[in-house]
Amino acid sequence: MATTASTPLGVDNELALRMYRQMVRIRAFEEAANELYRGAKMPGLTHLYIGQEAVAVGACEALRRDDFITSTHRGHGHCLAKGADVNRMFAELLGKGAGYCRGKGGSMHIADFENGNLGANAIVGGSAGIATGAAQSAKMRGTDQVVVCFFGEGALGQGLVYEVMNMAALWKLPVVYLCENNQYNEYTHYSETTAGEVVARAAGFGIPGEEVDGQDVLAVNQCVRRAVARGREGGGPTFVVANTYRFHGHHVGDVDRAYYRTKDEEEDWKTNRDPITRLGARLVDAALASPEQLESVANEAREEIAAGVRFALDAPFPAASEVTDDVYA
Amino acid sequence: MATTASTPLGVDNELALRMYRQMVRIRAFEEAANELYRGAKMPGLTHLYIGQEAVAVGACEALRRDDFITSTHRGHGHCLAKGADVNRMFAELLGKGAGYCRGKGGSMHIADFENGNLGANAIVGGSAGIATGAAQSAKMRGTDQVVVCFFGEGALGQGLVYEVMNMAALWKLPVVYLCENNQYNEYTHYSETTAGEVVARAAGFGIPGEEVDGQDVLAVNQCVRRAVARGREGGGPTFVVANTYRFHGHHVGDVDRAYYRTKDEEEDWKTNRDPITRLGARLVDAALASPEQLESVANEAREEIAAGVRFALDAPFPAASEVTDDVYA
Amino acid sequence: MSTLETQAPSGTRVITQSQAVNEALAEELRRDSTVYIIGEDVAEAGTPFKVMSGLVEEFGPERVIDSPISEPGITGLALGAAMTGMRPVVDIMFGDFLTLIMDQLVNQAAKIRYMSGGHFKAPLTVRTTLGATRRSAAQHSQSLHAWVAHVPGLKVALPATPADAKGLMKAAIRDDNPVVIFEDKMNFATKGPVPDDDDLVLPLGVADVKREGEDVTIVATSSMVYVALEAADLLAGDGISAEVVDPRTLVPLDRDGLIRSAQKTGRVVVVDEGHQSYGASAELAATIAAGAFWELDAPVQRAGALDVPIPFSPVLEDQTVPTGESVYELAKGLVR
Amino acid sequence: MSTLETQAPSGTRVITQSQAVNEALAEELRRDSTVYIIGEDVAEAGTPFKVMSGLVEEFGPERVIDSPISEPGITGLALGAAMTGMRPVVDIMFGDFLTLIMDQLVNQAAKIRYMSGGHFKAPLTVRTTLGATRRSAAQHSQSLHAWVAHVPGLKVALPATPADAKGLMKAAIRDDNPVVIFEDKMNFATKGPVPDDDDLVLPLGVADVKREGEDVTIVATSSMVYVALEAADLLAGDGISAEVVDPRTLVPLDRDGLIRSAQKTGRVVVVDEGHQSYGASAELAATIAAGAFWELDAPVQRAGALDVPIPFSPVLEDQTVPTGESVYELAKGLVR
Ligand SMILES: Cc1ncc(C[n+]2csc(CCOP(=O)(O)OP(=O)(O)O)c2C)c(N)n1
Ligand SMILES: Cc1ncc(C[n+]2csc(CCOP(=O)(O)OP(=O)(O)O)c2C)c(N)n1
Ligand SMILES: [Mg+2]
Ligand SMILES: [Mg+2]
Repeated sequence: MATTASTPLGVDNELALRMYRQMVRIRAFEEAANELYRGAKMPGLTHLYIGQEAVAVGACEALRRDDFITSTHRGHGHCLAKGADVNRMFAELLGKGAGYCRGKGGSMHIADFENGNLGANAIVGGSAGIATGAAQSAKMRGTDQVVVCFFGEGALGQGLVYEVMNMAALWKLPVVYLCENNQYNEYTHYSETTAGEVVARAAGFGIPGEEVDGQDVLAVNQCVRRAVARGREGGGPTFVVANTYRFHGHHVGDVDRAYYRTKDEEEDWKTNRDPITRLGARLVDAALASPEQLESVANEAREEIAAGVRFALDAPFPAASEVTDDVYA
Repeated sequence: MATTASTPLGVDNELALRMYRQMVRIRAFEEAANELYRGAKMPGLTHLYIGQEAVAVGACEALRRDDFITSTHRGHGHCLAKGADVNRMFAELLGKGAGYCRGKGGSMHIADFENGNLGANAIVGGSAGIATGAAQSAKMRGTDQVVVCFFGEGALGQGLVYEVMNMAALWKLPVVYLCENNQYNEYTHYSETTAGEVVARAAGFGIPGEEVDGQDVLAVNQCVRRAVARGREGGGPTFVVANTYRFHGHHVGDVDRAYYRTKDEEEDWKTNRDPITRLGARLVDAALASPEQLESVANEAREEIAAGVRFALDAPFPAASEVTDDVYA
Repeated sequence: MSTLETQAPSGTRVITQSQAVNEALAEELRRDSTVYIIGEDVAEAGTPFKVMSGLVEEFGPERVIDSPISEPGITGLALGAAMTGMRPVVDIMFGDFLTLIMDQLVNQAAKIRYMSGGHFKAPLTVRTTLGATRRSAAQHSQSLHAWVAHVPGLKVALPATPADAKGLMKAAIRDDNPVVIFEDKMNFATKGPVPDDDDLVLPLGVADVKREGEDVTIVATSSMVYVALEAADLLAGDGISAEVVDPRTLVPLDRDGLIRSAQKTGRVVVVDEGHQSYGASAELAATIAAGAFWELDAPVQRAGALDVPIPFSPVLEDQTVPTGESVYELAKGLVR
Repeated sequence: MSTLETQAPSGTRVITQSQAVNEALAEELRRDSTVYIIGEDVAEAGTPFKVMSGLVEEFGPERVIDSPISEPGITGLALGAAMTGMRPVVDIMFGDFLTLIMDQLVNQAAKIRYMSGGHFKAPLTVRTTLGATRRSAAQHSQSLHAWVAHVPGLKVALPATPADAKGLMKAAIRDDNPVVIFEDKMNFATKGPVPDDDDLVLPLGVADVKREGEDVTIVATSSMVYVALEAADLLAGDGISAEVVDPRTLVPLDRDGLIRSAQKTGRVVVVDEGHQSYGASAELAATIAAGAFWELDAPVQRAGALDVPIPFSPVLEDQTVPTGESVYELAKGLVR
């Protein structure tokens, strides 16, 4: 997984292709999730990651399998990028027994123990403590695991984030605070809720901050790789701000968005800053892939996703009696 | 109260003398409080402000009577500096009906509505919201009141502080966050609990920070005056860090301190950085007061305090039936 | 007064609970310039549930304030404002986020009047939600009103109908104490008649008999009132006459009103959507069991949410909340 | 087993509650390298109450960690550590600061096992205090255990004696779930016999009869056990034999144990230092009133803290907490 400057894109070719495939899988997953909602096949609501794929993929491809992540209400992308299985994810979204959480968690609580995903979280900023504690645990247990804590820029409103940053800095914990600034806290532009410069938020705690183009998966990967290396070597936490955009609504039901953002703005991001199109173009330019090859990656993804949807639709619900299981260990 | 550069100390002579007197009154008050504790005449514990007098006095002398402050568990100095009556304060410390809170609050909850003291607070950082809300209220009500929010450097551990700083900055609220860095969070040096530079803590929220010698009442006054003017004129919040030291224990019962700080360190501060001695020397040097005059200020203060103690000792306890009063308005 | 008809009696309009709350807020914003709203996405979005639609348009962004995602912070700000002359309404989007504001609410707002010996007051309203079955899983489905009711200095209102929602909201805003008002988010679209009265202020502390009966009393809070009425219908089919009593506020609590009904019927089921153990149903049951001890013919039964975090999967979630059927069974078991 | 003697029976030592907790922590730190302590001033200071004196000297600052004043933060950190192989003990200096950690405790720690379908566990102990009468006023005197007990996924222990404090602390640390253990800060110096057993692990969920009796049952938690015993002595003077039952843990709750005693005596007083309304006493009373309905000869009485913020002034504060005398009066009123 080492970065090689001699490769045309500045990263290992295999890695670049893998990141492309991962982004495409996430996109297809989310489109299917939206369809499940619109077809009234998914209980509740869900928050789509479409548009932000480069962040999860760039970051998770900088991690080992035994490294940890914590995720958010917009967590499918993180989960897939960290290695989760499509079938078990869809099953969870539909509340089926075969889901990652046996149907008890749903979209907002997907966790994947085997791949180090400590869980999505429906409390904004709520996983910052868990991430930092996992980093402290790694240090105490003497492993060299690193943790990436994903959160939206809205979480910068939560005091908890600063409390744990302080401790991470004090104790040089191996954690990367990865703020995905997708410009909106629900239906409010972040500039109305966030004073000062986003990237400056960690400096007061002695934590270096770095801003990165969240639509450029290669840049995200490089940036997070540096932060992870720092953490692994005992250098302590890093704050990374990835500027990005959610192409869809805050959640699947948020379809009339004109009152808080313009169609033009949406179109601009979709047309000019789609992370998948961008990497695709670069792969083709660098002759690392042909358009046909990319299309076949997309087809494979669509098939995998379609199979996952079928699996989940066919899977049985948990038995009603399971409701009292798992309250206590 | 305007600052005049032509005066020998750079501030109005009257003001300088008044600040001297106020610091002396606080010192005498606290010494009496300590005696009350040691004589088993005061219920519970209390946290002495001795050593930090220049901060409260310098700051409150930059305020109007109708400006607000919020205070802390170490709050007697703030309360006196904002204009409170000694008798009612001692009465509160002893749980008497004549106290500011009719005996219900005690040392940690003294509040003084008439002089804009919104209350001491026994939750570290707990008053940061109240202070910021009072500032928002001043703005909404169209007054030009300003709020000074006093807190110890330990409160920088509380997430609430950052949440409200963000809002104060966003909405340009007239509040001064005044961090009294007396070096210790209880029995732990602040450097063990506080990453980065203290004064940098507000910059990430777009709030200017300024550090001041908390043992120099003139410097504190100048600094807070600038911050208050900024707030009053609609310029928004300021973060001020006053470096200071508590000469006594964390609370009156904390007498064996060797395990967390040296006698040498204490002696150094007491000998070389006593805010009262310092201002006294400058007043004498500038021929604004003679040593005899200063001594008579001290005597007056001691008399006032002694009378206050007598008042409080003689005052009756509240009737037991008052226990159910004041729960609801 | 039974307010559960959807036909409008004269002098009333049938509107949704959401509209009722909207009207209450608008009317209070109009009549008192110190009233304002602060919360996440309350302005242009009118809250994610659209309860506040139109308010920012009428009252402007200075009085309907979109905040950062800082529940502790906005609660603290509101308290400071309340102590200095304003009457804030804090919107906490989901009742589950009360976890974040407990310090500001409990250690600060609830106690400031008492700790200051009556010198300060905190006329502060916290508007939030309770209730499960929205398939929102464990962090968006809790009913945490029992915590708040346990804290002296706070008042707690749980409106079940549009009229109660309006009348209690207006009362909360005008009250000089911190009041936490819980709306069941499953009921925003529930309709009912609301008196044409822009001064519809309900007294806090008065229970409401939602249906009169003789054989068994069902004490029910918030949307559990509808569950209780459903159970009462089923019981009627068996010739059992059930009285449904809604305390409407947990603090102050109309203990006499509850005990009176229990003394009349001699049999009581308490239904509340909080978790059953150590929940509001325990206080209501204990109060009735002691207060109507000599008149009770059977033990007081309780039905609360199952003592499990609320699961996502519909088949599981549906097990957790009392239903008309389950309450019917409980009540029937008492009457025998 | 009555553990209230201060004479040491053979195989026991008489030590203070504070020493008992210290021993429990030291023993668990010694036997399991994944156990560690985090909190404010826990290391060199050994906590402001000196409960942890000597621990940092033996186990080092890596395992007895002084933290910033960040209650939510340290609880969150501990949870993350617990989920990944450690067994943290979080020290929350005063129970009043639970207000600050409710989100991490309730929305995160309590639910992670359930939400993850059993894939994660959170072996986390929160050690904190309850109790008034230290003249510490409203923000340092609360007994908030009822809140915690209301949350499925959390366990709650309330030791009354040194032996229970030791045995429950060790059980909490070894338990694979989040356990919140409340110590009454007025009892740190209280002495009692503790078995010479470095494997003194009490089962969670087993009530303890602190005194046997026939005529009336006093159910008492935490230091209210001493109040109950005092009342029992006074009652004995009147020829009334009182049984004192200590649930020891609120979750799990030994409902059968409580009901059994109530069935035997037919009269019950519940004493708990939380505020009376919507407090733990309500659950205990409601459980007993329903479970022993047919055997009860009188209504179940409750004695909790007065429903007011705890005042500073001694003359006022002394009104707020049940006393031996006040419980004696209540119990006597039942027996007539
Ligand atoms: C503590 C808390 N407050 C409010 C909410 C409701 N809520 C859910 S998502 C969201 C916006 C989050 O914005 P951001 O962190 O930027 O993430 P994004 O949705 O943009 O990915 C809000 C306010 C919540 N879940 N948790
Ligand atoms: C939220 C909270 N946590 C812990 C405490 C216990 N406590 C009281 S004072 C104090 C230290 C405060 O340090 P600092 O803010 O620097 O103020 P100082 O005592 O130095 O004036 C602590 C930890 C508290 N009162 N509130
Ligand atoms: Mg966002
Ligand atoms: Mg300090």
